[in-house]
Amino acid sequence: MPITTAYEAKIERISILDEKGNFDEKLGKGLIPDTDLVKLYEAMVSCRQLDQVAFRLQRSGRMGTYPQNMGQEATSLGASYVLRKDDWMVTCYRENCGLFWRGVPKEAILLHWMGDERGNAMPKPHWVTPIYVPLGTQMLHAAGLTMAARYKGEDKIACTFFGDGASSEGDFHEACNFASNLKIPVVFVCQNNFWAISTPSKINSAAPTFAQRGLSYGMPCLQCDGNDLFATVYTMKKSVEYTRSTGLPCFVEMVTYRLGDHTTADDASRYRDKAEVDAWKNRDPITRIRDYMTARKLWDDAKEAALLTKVEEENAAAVARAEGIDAPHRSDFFDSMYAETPQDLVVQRETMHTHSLGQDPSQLPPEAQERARQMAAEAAAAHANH
Amino acid sequence: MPITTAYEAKIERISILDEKGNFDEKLGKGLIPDTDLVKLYEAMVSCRQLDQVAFRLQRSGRMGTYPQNMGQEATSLGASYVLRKDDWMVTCYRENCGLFWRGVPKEAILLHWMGDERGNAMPKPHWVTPIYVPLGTQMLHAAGLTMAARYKGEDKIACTFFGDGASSEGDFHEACNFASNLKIPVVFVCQNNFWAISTPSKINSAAPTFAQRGLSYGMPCLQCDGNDLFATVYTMKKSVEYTRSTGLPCFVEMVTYRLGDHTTADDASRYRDKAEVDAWKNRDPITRIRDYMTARKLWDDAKEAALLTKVEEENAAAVARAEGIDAPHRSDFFDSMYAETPQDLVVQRETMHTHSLGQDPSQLPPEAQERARQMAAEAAAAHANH
Amino acid sequence: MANLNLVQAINLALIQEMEKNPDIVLLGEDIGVNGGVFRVTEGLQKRFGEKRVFDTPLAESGIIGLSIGLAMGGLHPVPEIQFEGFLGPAYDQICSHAARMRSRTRGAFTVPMTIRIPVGGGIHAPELHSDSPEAIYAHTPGLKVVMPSSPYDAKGLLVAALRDPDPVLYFEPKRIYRAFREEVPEDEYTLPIGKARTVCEGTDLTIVSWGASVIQCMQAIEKSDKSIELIDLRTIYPFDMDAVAESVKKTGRCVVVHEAPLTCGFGSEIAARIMEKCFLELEAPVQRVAGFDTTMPYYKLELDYLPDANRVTRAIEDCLAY
Amino acid sequence: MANLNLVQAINLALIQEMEKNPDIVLLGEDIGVNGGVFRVTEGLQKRFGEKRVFDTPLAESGIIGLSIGLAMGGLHPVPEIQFEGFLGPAYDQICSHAARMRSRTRGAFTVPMTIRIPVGGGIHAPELHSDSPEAIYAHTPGLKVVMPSSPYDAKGLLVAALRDPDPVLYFEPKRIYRAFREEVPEDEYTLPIGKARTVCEGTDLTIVSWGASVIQCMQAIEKSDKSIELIDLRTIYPFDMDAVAESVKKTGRCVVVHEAPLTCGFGSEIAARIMEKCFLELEAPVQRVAGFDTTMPYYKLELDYLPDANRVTRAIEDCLAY
Ligand SMILES: Cc1ncc(C[n+]2csc(CCOP(=O)(O)OP(=O)(O)O)c2C)c(N)n1
Ligand SMILES: Cc1ncc(C[n+]2csc(CCOP(=O)(O)OP(=O)(O)O)c2C)c(N)n1
Ligand SMILES: [Mg+2]
Ligand SMILES: [Mg+2]
Repeated sequence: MPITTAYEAKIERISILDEKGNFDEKLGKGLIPDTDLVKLYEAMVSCRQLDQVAFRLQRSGRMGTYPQNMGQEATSLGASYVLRKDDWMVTCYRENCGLFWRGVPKEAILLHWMGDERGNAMPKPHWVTPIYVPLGTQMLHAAGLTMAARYKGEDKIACTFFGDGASSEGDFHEACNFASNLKIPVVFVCQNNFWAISTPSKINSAAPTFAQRGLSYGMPCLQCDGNDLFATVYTMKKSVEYTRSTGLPCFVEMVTYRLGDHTTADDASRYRDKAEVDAWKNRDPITRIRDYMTARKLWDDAKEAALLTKVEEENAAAVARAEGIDAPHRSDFFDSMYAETPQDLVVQRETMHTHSLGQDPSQLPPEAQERARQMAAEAAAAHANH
Repeated sequence: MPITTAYEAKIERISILDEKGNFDEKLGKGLIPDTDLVKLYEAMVSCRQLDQVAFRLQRSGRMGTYPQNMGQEATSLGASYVLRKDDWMVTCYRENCGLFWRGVPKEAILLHWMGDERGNAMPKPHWVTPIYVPLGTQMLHAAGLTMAARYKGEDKIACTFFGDGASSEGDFHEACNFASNLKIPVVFVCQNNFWAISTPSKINSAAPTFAQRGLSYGMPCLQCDGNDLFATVYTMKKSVEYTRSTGLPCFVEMVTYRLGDHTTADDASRYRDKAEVDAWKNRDPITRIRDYMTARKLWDDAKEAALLTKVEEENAAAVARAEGIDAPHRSDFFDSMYAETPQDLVVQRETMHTHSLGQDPSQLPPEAQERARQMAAEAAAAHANH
Repeated sequence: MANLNLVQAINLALIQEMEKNPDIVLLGEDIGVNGGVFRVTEGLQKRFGEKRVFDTPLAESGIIGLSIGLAMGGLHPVPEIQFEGFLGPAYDQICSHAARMRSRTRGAFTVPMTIRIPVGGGIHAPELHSDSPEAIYAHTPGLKVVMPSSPYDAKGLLVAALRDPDPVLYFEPKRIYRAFREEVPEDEYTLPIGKARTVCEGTDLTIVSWGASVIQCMQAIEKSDKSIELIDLRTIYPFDMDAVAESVKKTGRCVVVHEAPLTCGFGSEIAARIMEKCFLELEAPVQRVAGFDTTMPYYKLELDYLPDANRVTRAIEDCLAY
Repeated sequence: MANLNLVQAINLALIQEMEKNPDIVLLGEDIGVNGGVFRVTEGLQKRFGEKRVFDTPLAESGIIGLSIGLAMGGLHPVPEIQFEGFLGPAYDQICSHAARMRSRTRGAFTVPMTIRIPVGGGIHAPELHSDSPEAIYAHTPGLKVVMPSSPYDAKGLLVAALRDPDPVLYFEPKRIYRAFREEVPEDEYTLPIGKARTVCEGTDLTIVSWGASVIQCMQAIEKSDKSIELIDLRTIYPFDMDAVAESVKKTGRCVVVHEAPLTCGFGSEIAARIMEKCFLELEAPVQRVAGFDTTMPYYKLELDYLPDANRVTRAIEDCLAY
């Protein structure tokens, strides 16, 4: 038999509650209890509202660049809902909804985008890593964190999120390959929102799916409608089950869409058609669940109004907490460089307002030392006013 | 339909002349004309003999570390035979047989391993790149070279070779992804010889094949018996045809085996079983063709003896040419840093034997300048004797 | 002659050189339809077509690796790395390949390529968007490293880079992308790579700087009543040590200013060379005003990290008081 | 007490610390059954099992990225990068992540990790197997960089690294892996990271060096009739400037010796600091004996590239003649 089959593969796509409101009973029935569904819905609404708040903060100069999550809430939320709270969730920067579900404080995320590292000092019990700006790098850390947990006898798994764009980075390949070959239980979730800033997803992959990125490593791969919370939950259940029971990684593509600009620094109208965006607005993960709940009498306008009031208050409080924190002291960035600050850094910190770096102050004549002290005092006063 | 098929794939494996001598007439008939077959055989034997010569050179201190090609001659040779002579062939370091077939002078390869950059100054008409020691990095250059050719209206394609180990590098992923998405006609050939130094190929991929690495990018993928010259030629014909006609990349795995140590610095008996090696010795690409030719009366012992004499002479002549070249002058490495050597480098070159780097010689007292000149003369004399 | 900011000057240089040289191609993340996240390549895809100006997959090693191949194949690629913080993934292709190709092949293959990279702090950007890695590349033989500090220089240096037969890292200080405009000739001109500019002359002290820091130095000089000479290196490698040495031999004192961390920053090389070349003329140790030896902080504290006119002034005083 | 070479001393340190600390795991290319291409990890997989000593796929960024995760997860990984030339692909994970994790999370996550890397030239190796990139990492805040020059130091410094709460690059000069043996105590000892060693005392001139170059310096000193003090830095960052300054204040003259290229090599930082700290005591400019600003040549010419005792001698003479 000179031509034989060396390998065959098939990837399935999961959809349960589609954009027209069709609900697949077979897969969807009992998948999410009604009480949970309401809470999940509320979480999505809250996350969406925070996007708007953040947008306004940025526009009024109270926050730096911010990436909105709008339209993608069901992806990370579905994963977060399915994962155990002590599984690692290792994300990028557009997974707020899933992080908040785990209990990550909103002000932590806000602080990050307000240019304050203290937003990254995530308390460990949430088993999340801080926001990663450099793309594609976090999946390897997810693999390492999980391997460390297994080494210590814990049965944790990890779920790591990354975009269609990020899946082009070499580190993506290395992470999947390490997890597969070293047998590390990680669920890799590619959040395909069709764009990487202005770059359409076909420039990041000409293949029919992103799900097939996992075939390279022999992983089981699934694709799902990422705007369908039921589908993301179903797909994550299957995937988490597989990974927890075998100790092996698997691969998921969630197909979704970024309804907003890439970040507040971006203007998406430069590169994509309104028609495309409008079409996707009709596939919004939030309205889809609201319609479903309304039809099933789980939800009504009064509840919606009450919810909006509540999330506005909650989010305003989170902003207040983020903005209420004392400014970091001006030499704060010296203090977490090493467990023990090297002597040279201590000198740099202590003389940062009085001398130039190479200067050994004791070499200066007394008048110069005095002038240096004066300048430092003036600078401190100026800083206090700025 | 909540569960639909998002993607399906199948990879075929090609084998024509198997290790038992079975020959598939359907695929193999007329594939390689007899006159070519004889020449190809001779090329493999010559390459194998050079391996032995190089090994001895290294052991006697006349050459540095050298990677033998033994057992893998049919992979690059099959590719080289099929490619047009003006297609790019962008290889790693274990593809001598294919390079020599294109006309790359043997002394160029020898010089490289003798620690002499002049071995890399490959004349462009061979459309090959120099040996690449850093793994995984050359595939991107292959893509760029091909894109440049297309930009200039040439219909070249490229074929790039890399090992099972190298396919784990991030750059491998980026090269395949760029070629696929930017539509660059490159045939990617993974030469799976089961080992990356001491690391078995399963640590570099737990998947059933390396061929499926290409599925990630939606490329057509083929696997073949890499020790079967007919199969490598057949597989390359299909692949080159596809790539040249569509302008798109495709992916090939050639399954072969490294019969020797990784390099002359390695001792493979530390990490692999003799039984495994012996089994593969029975699948040797050279004996397979010899047996086939003998059965078909294309070859006999007298021809074999004559060939051995001829290649010994030829290879000895190549060694003589490599060793006969003048030693590079001692400051040779300054001269190809930039098209125009910066002034500071000129000074470094001119004072390399007379002064310390930071020294502005004119600052020194005349006696010191004189002493520096003397020391330089002594050093030059010492060098001449070493 | 037009009144242009730095972004416009670069854009103009690209247009004019691309019109002259059909072998120049631009590639990178979001440089096409979007014109780059800083709009430096705005309008170029429309003007020159998708074959000459194209978006790539999101992978920096890929961008540089592909560009190396393009250059080896006879083109002059101009890859953009979106922010200097994302040079990291491309480090290997730049330093192990682009930088070495000519020398390892003794000239058989060369890599004429201009890598464009926004660099430095001061724009309230997210993490890894505010660094200054020029010393890393200055320490890598085979590369040239350029950093303009004004629109006029930006155009002249970029045109020179686009005609250079070797790989050039062209760092664009994002803090001054739009900070000011100046007259930039429409007509062709180049500024030689490797030559510094004396911004202003003086006799008491020399300041050596490059990129956006030059602006902070000018502010400090304005406030000072001393006679200070300011040298803008323009090129980090090969650097114009003759200009620096000549000035310091005259003034006897020197302050070097840059954003990158102090230790092993390019200021250390300048200081070491000044000692070597001007030992007998030096009246005080060279003072360095640089980023501290810490990670560049997130933006709440970036102004406390970056050298500013105050810190330059302190260094001037320290140096003169010595 | 045993008479060990550098390879054996490292091997011993690994064994002893792994026995004490179950959180230490070793990973890298070919470090398991094969014991590493230099046999540094010989026997360790057999001794500690495949869970603690394992081979990885061939991908350096992956090795470091995985190790970062392991460290964040509470282990102390010891990744090996097979040769310093292959640090390139791992540059981003080292400099953008390992180095920044503690500071960007204000201590919530830390990366206790010891990266072992054979370094430097002189063994007739192929291309990219003979470089000296220590300055690159010294310029990256958040890392520690160590380079022993003898078996005794190797053990003491490695044990310190394995107990350090921050990422340490531990460079192993391959030229002296087996060049000589010395007495290495079986008993536990550490050498503090950040402290230099005065190899020999002298009054005429100070030599500062590290790694394999220390040996060339000792040869030069032996041949010299001057009274020369030799300081082996041992740690490149944080470096022991106090020891250097104290010595140079005494001798008034200094030569720095390293294999890496001159420009922006770590020698430039040492020179700049000496000027800052010892300006009034200096009698001659600090001389640097370093690799030239070229790509490290293939091995036929490597001895012409690398600093040797002759070049050190010339620098001593130049410096004393000044
Ligand atoms: C390594 C790296 N390169 C470039 C960037 C700049 N950048 C930020 S977001 C982005 C696009 C990301 O696209 P994708 O991964 O699809 O995620 P999305 O923003 O769509 O959620 C780019 C190029 C970066 N942050 N990191
Ligand atoms: C980037 C890089 N990492 C590590 C090495 C060291 N090294 C040289 S060959 C080799 C194994 C290569 O295996 P494979 O790619 O399968 O090729 P083979 O030697 O089997 O032909 C390794 C790890 C290298 N040359 N380059
Ligand atoms: Mg995206
Ligand atoms: Mg192999």
